[in-house]
Amino acid sequence: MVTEQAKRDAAHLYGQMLLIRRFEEQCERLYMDGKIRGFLHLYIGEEAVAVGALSVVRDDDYVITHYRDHGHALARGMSPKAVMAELFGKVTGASGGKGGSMHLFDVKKRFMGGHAIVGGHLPIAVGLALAVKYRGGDEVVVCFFGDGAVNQGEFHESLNLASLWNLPVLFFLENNLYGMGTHVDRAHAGGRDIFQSADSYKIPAAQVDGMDVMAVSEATAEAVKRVRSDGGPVFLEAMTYRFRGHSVADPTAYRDSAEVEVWRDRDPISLFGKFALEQGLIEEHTLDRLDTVVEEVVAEAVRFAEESADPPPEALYAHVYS
Amino acid sequence: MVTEQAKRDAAHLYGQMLLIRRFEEQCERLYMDGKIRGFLHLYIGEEAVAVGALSVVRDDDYVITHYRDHGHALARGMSPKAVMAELFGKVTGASGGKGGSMHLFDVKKRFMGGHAIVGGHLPIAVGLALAVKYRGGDEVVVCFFGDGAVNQGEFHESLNLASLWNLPVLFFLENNLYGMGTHVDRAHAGGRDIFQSADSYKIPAAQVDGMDVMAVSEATAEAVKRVRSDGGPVFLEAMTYRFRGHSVADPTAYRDSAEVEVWRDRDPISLFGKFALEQGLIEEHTLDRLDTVVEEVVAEAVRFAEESADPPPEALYAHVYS
Amino acid sequence: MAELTIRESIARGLREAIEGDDAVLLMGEDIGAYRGAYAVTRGFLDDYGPERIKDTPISESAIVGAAIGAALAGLRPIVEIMTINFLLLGIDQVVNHAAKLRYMSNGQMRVPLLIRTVTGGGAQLGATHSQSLEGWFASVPGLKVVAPSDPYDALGLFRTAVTDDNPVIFAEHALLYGVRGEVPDAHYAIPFGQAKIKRLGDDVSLIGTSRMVHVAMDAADLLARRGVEAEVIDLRTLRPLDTESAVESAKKTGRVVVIEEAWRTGGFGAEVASRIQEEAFDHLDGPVGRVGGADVPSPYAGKLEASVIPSPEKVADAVSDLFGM
Amino acid sequence: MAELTIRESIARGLREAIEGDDAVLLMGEDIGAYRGAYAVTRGFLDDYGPERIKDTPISESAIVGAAIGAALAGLRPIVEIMTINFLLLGIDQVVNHAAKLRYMSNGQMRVPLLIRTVTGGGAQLGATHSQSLEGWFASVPGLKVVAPSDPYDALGLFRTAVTDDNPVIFAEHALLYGVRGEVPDAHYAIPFGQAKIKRLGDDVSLIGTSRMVHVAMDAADLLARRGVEAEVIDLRTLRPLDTESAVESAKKTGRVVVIEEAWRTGGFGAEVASRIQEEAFDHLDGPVGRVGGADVPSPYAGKLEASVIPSPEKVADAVSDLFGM
Ligand SMILES: Cc1ncc(C[n+]2csc(CCOP(=O)(O)OP(=O)(O)O)c2C)c(N)n1
Ligand SMILES: Cc1ncc(C[n+]2csc(CCOP(=O)(O)OP(=O)(O)O)c2C)c(N)n1
Ligand SMILES: [Mg+2]
Ligand SMILES: [Mg+2]
Repeated sequence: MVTEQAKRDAAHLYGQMLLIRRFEEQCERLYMDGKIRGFLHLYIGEEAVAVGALSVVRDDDYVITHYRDHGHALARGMSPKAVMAELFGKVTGASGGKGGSMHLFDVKKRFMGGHAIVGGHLPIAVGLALAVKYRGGDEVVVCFFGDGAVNQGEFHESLNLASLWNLPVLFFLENNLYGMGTHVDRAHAGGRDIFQSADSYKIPAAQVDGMDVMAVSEATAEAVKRVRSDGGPVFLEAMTYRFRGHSVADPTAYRDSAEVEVWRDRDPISLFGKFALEQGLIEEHTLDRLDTVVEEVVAEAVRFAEESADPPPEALYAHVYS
Repeated sequence: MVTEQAKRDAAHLYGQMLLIRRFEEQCERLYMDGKIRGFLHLYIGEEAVAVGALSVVRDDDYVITHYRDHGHALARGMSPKAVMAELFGKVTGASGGKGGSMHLFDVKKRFMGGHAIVGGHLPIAVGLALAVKYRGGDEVVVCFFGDGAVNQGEFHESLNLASLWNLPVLFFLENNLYGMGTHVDRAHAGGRDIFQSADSYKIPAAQVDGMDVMAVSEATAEAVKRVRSDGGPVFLEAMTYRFRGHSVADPTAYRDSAEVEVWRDRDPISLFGKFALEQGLIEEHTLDRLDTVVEEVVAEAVRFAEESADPPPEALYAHVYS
Repeated sequence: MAELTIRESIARGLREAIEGDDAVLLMGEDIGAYRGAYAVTRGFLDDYGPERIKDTPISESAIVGAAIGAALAGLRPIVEIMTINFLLLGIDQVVNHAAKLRYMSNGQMRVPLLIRTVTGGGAQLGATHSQSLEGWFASVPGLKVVAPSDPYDALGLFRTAVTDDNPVIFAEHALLYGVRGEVPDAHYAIPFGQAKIKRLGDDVSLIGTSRMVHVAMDAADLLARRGVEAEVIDLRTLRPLDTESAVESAKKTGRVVVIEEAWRTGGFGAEVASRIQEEAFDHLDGPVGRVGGADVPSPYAGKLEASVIPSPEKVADAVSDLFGM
Repeated sequence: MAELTIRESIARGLREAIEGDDAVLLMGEDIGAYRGAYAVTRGFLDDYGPERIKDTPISESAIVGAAIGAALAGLRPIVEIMTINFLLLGIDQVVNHAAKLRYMSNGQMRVPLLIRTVTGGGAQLGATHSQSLEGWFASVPGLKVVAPSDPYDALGLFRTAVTDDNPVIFAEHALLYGVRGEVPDAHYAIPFGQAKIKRLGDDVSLIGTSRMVHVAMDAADLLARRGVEAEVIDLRTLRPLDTESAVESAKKTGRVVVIEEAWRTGGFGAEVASRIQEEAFDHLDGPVGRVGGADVPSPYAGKLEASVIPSPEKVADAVSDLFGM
């Protein structure tokens, strides 16, 4: 029996993934047009991870991530307008145009960034969790990072500290097999099943198919539940893949198209669409409607960004200090 | 049947341990007299580790260690005179008086320091091993460090890199249960059997009784053999204890005397003395002779240090650059 | 009024902060069971317990980073980094995270993080343990940097640091912990960015912070014997920097020597000197002089090390060399 | 004679080094399979193989540390740190190890380590990716710091860097890789510590390195239209620093503006300015001016970011403000 709730959930998951996909496809074009500048790292192919994971966390849980952050920002419910305006460097942007693609923030939504130093936000996540525990709260800190970050010293220091102090962090590894052009097998001595390393910190760990949004959402729900009840850290690794280059400037010469094809065949959006149709969780017309809605939302975001103003000159010296 | 070689070896091990012990007891007094300044970290209690380990490495193997380095320096065969003169800050010192207790070097003996930033020499050890491998040599790099260093990010980065590139390093952990006043249980989430963490880097690892010089020397011989034959890293953990404070300024309020007593009962020098006597590896008169010899060596070192000159003023700007 | 050492005055400030605000917690290596490498937090673990006084592993990056996270979530962490030399292991967190998050988030975030650390040489600890790196932090927008020279200032500035909503580096000189001075019982605080005139004089201005203020005072005594009246200015904070007071003194005396313990080349003293000549050029009788640490890694040997650090004699000599007085 | 970009000239230097000395190997993130974040090492992996061109994990501290170790054992590693911002994660290795080992070992050790890294802003990469931190390294005794502005210098200085037995930071500006210029086919090298006069002029001296030399040249054009003849000095290396050339020019023109991309406060420009006023005071018509980066974390938005970095207009304005010309 398919419940109405299950249908709503499915539509939500599908819609979110599609939003991220279309939003970023649009970003890609806008980058070519010179409307978006700097670095642009697309999440295309990995949508199931952020969407699945963030579908089961509470509004008062903290979310923090690395520089490949559009997916998490949108899945967290940040305004597509504010995100797009940020990418345009406009005053209406999520960070007033001062952060850019890698530095999205929405503190009201407890979306704590967008951090561009690989590994740098892991200790910060631990500190957020320290504050939660110190106050006796039951919020969870969900911290996303990539397989490349695993080899930074701060990964080690952060896992150790979180476990030692029993802090409520969900370390969420997005293992897309590459850090820029470096395959995980050429970067991590422990091999590609990185979740096994959590053991030496006495952190419970699991691995999940990152192309399967339902699997991600279930695994995350379980992990979050465990963090919330035990108070201590949990490690979750989602196996995923980015369909695009590291950034839009990357011609991806380091991987062959056969590998890309294998993963593209597991496109999380079409996989889930097919599954949901089969299971009666979603209907064709809902897919069509979501398509239209998403397209409109993206168009609206672009329009908003286009029409917004540049930050005024006096913004330069604002917020250096409180 | 006790061979002459075994007797010579036993006398060597005993003599070396005793030398370190007496040398440092003298240092302690000289520090109180103001002859030695700065920080002074004594190795007393841990002698079996450096002596056992370095008794089985080759002259062309590299040795590198942390700031608690007198034991390693002497066990490596560095001149007690040069070490003492260094502690006095004299021009005849191992580092011309410019390094001090924490920064002893004897590059001719491939003793690569004496490093005072906790964890900082681990990547350097990896680099020495990289050079060995690059050149196709079969030297081993023996890298000593403490349980406190294990929680530094560089520990993680170094083990990962050494394993990934299959480099000939012996990571030699001196687990004396404390980093300054912090017990390993309050610093390392994985618990005090730290060698188990090597597993997640795919580095073979073992643990040895660090108060038993024979056990250390055997375990090290095996480890070094493995490094030399496989070319890749091995991890060895010696369980040991420092009888003195972290530095001579430390009143050790953080540990109780019962704990200290338990370990003192396992004093590596008396343990080995007793064992060697029982086994006929050593005779009473040899112990007496070693006592006398060591005392004379230490006295000679002090005399040498006392009589040596301060570095001349022009030493200040020497060796900033080549 | 009580006579306190700098160590005691900072301990008092810490106790007030802990007792006055539940959001304050202390983190650092060996601040608890070991009672602090420089004994500042002696007794704290017993008095406030392990939730407030957190001994950490030796993980400078994670310590600073975790404190940033805690600050973002509304706590007011006070971190002790054993010495500023070790802060190099956490400097990415300070510079790329703490200093920038407020700005990059367009004011959504604040990072009320206080990092106490020990600076300076002179104790024969060798090159890796004797640096004065606070000037680097003072060049980073988003940070504030404090370097007090006496117990009164230490406590007054500490109180300001503790309530500041920005990341503050509080640099305590290893050799000054025992310096004694009068500290009022009544509450007071010293705002950042206000230099203090430690001695009035008309002939030459000696400007510094932290231990160099003591060197300047001793140099002033030496100079007085030659009939030269030096004015001594303690900048107290490097960022914000009280350029105005420095410039005012420069205009009055027409002669300035900036003193710093950091390496002379590229030290923050160059910033101070540059600003003074920029703003007081027409009032100067000669160039703004600098006496700084020798441009070498600090040697262990006592006499060598002594020759690295600015001394009253060197300062007095600089005054005669520069201004013929 | 060939026309090369800076990217090409550095690549040539690297190839020469690799081909000329077996002890040279390259290490860094994504220098191999990815062909270099800034494409300097494009083709290297194919040409020299993975033993010479080593892709590393993202572990800046271990990368620098391992290179130090390799250098101690007699190799001549060349490290690429993707940008100078990330070098903060390895700065302890640079400052507390590479820079000090020779000194602390009383000359027993040498660290022939070359660290290439990318500096500067202007590409809208935001606050964490746009810093110019080379000045910090230039303040550390034991290090050398190079910051070239054109292909000729880049190659000439690179050749010197590669044969230097000390740790060298070679700072390549992100926006200069495409700059073209003539590079002789015949071998040449440029010693460290020799500034180059890029333009002769009698009225004012503009002094900088790296991209700021281009800004200075453009400013000189603007000034020329006003009848002001600027001399432009490219310091080329920050350490050793060619104070003499700067001072000589200052003595000639009597007016100086130092230009730097780093934050103005505490930037290395203050050192340059201080030295000039110390040594040329009596020849100066006014204070040594400084135009530096705005004291803010670098914003992403294009126009805001443009207002952070010194521009020819700002330099020309500074000249008129300071010297009324
Ligand atoms: C400290 C640091 N080093 C290097 C970089 C450059 N860099 C940016 S992203 C990246 C790869 C990160 O890979 P991963 O963590 O797997 O994330 P992914 O891009 O795959 O999502 C690198 C090397 C950086 N931003 N920070
Ligand atoms: C990066 C860094 N942080 C802190 C210190 C101060 N410190 C010196 S020794 C030490 C404890 C090290 O403990 P461990 O590694 O177990 O060695 P042990 O003293 O027990 O031999 C600390 C915290 C330092 N020297 N370097
Ligand atoms: Mg990845
Ligand atoms: Mg220990």
